[in-house]
Parts: sequence; structure tokens; C-alpha cells
Amino acid sequence: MSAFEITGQPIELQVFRARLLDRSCGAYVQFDGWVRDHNEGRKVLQLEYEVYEPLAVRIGQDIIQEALERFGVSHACAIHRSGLMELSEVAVVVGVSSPHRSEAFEACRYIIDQAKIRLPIWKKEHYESGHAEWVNCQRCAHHE
Amino acid sequence: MSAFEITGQPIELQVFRARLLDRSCGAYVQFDGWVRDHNEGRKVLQLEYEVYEPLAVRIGQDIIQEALERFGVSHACAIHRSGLMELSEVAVVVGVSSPHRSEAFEACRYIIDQAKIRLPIWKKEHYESGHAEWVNCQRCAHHE
Amino acid sequence: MKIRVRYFAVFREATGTGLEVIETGAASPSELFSECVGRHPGLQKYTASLVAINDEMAAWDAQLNENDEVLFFPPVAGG
Amino acid sequence: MKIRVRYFAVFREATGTGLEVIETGAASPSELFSECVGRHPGLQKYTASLVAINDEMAAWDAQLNENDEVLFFPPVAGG
Repeated sequence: MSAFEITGQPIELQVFRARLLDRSCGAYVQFDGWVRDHNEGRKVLQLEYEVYEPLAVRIGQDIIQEALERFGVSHACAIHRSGLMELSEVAVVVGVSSPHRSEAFEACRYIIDQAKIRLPIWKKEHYESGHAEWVNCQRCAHHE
Repeated sequence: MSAFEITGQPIELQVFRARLLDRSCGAYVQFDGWVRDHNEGRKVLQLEYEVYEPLAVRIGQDIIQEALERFGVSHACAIHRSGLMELSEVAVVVGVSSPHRSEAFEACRYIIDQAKIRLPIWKKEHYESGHAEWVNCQRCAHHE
Repeated sequence: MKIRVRYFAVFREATGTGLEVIETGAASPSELFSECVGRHPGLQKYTASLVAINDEMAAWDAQLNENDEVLFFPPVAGG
Repeated sequence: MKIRVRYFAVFREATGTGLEVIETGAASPSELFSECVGRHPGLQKYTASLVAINDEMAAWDAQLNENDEVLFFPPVAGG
């Protein structure tokens, strides 16, 4: 299994976590991105991710590799969903295990922050009003 | 159920996580402390926690409350084991959910850092050599 | 020269296509994007944040070559 | 006056007891701990990091009263 994956199926968190278990590790940090029922004041009913998979997987693996090297953690992996999702589903999960906790927190934060900036993944929100809209990350717009 | 608990039984992570689910939250951060197979160069076979429960529960709840107020996260809870534990078991788990991720990371980190400093919980390591020793946190010794 | 252009997400919806092959004299992705805005007025209100050439992230002033595939990425908002 | 003293973890093992009731003139937890070290030489090589009185965290120079329960905590190392 690859350290970074895209999947159209619900993420199995127990299987995911099992990949990071290591008896030499005392710390495990996990981040889940959940589908939220609102954004900027509007009620969200569903979420849709468009993923350009060839590049997303490659960049995702780069990010994981950078985190392993930069923070010296033992294991790191991540899975990102594609396609249509319901409320409360897990859209993305990042897990890091390491002997000590400080670097596990930092590596996990690094991976999700970089993923949000660098992965070619776009989010479309479907609102209660029947309207749907592609969501732009404001911070990214500043990078143009 | 209380936001901070001590238990002598294996922690059920799925039950724990379910308590933090919230459709208004887009971010979930979890920290697990695992029983590590080594410490300062020695092979560890088992771990034992001595907990002074009346104070540990009270201080644990204080820490959770502080995190909720300081970082404005939606939900936070933690469970700490007591008694004898085997390798790879979960010794402590902290979970935080919140609309956005930044405060979820910060609150989770705050809770585990404060827990390690303030909770009246002592760790005894049982080594391969047959020897067992109470582990002192060096940083805490500096506080004397 | 012939260039393949891929549009994603809001760009795909604004142009009504995910992929088109065009004849162009554009020297860089930057010039090419302006040309694409001319062909698809729906693109006018958007700016692309990132560009890739043949599945590698590229600079906006990179050189384009015959048969390159250029990917225009709207701003991302993952997670 | 009578004071209940509780020992935890390495202190409990060093003194051989988790709880003792002693007659003392100690005015503060600090004085009381010195007295306990005198009673239990095994405590000599340790320093207590925190002290609680009647289940509330307390200062080392807090005032002790008849029937107080004093808890001496070795340095913690949770997680």
C-alpha cells in the first residue's frame, strides 16, 4: 500500500490506523477532515471532490516523504476521498507515529497543511438551496 | 460520561471517537500515547500506571475545560489508563473536534502537554532484565 | 503548434470541456491561458492558481513545446 | 497535631507505606517532608515535586492544620 492514496470508497479508519502501529512508537497523532454541515453561513448537504489523480498521488507521496525527513517520524500516511460524500464522512485522514509526540504533532500538521495547498483536489459544496459551488481557498488565491 | 476519565480497562477507541462526532465540525485531531518497547536504551516489557484518581480526574477535567475556553474548540475529551499494560496498548487518548483544524491541533497538544505535567499519574517500567523502575520526567524535575 | 489543454473543476464547468486540443502560437502557459480566456469567455472571471505541463508542476513563463499537455488548476480547497 | 501523610509510586515503595498518621509540629508541607525523610531514610535520595493538602494542590509553605491529609507527589511521567 502506498503512503498516500485517493479512494472513492469510505475510508476504513481501523485498517488505516493498523498500518501505523509500531512497538517502538510511543505517540500517534491522527487528523480527520470531516464533511461539515455549513460553510460561510450556508447549510451544506453534500460535498464532492474532483481529484486529478496522477498528480495528486505523486504530490501526496512527496509531502509524506518530506514530513518523514523533516521531522524524523517513524511512519506517516494519508488517504483522501474523491467523488460525492455525505455529512460526517471522513474526507481525508492523516496519521503519524513516532517514538515521541512533539514531532508526531508537527509532521501531522505539516502534511495536512501542505495537502490543502498543493494537492490538485477541488471541493464542490451542494447547499440546502439546491445550489452548488466550487469552494476556493482564500489563502491559495493570495499565492497567484 | 465525563470529559476526562481514568480506566483500568482497554480503551475502546471507536466508542471514544463517537463521542466527539459533530456535523458542525470539519476537523478532528486525536493523540494516542502507546506503550513503547524501549526507553532510554532499555527494553520495556510492560508498563504500570499508578493513578491518584480523585485528583487526577479533577485536574484532567480542569485541563479539558481550559482547552475548550482557550482555543474555542467544540468538543474535547480524554481517557487515561491505570494499572498494568502490555506493549502497543493505548495508555492515553485525547480527542478534539472543531469547525477548523488549527485550533483542534492546538487544543489537543495543550491537553496532552498539560496532562503529562499536572496529572498525579506515575509510570513504572518493567524491563527485560526483570528489573522495574519508576520513570521520572526530567522536565518536571526542573520544576522543583 | 498543437497543445492539449485540460480544465478542472470550475474551469471545466466554465468552458464546458475537460480537454481540448488547440493550435496556438503561445510561448508560455501564461500566454496560453489568456488565449483560452478568449476562446471561453466563461473563464474571464477566474484566475488559475497553478499550472502543470505533462503532469509536472510548471512556472507560468515556462516554454511550451509541440504536443505538450497543459493543465490549468483553479485554486484548491482540499479537506 | 495529627497529620495524615500519603505516599505515591516511588515514595510508597521507599517508605513501605501508602498512608501513615503522624504526630508533628511541622508548620508547612516543606517542614513535614523533611521530617518524613528523617523517619524514612529511603526517601533521602528523592525530592517531591508537588504537594496537595486535602485533595487540593498546595504550596510548599502552606499552613498545616490538625487532621490535614498531606499528599507527597514524586515527579510525574504520564502518557
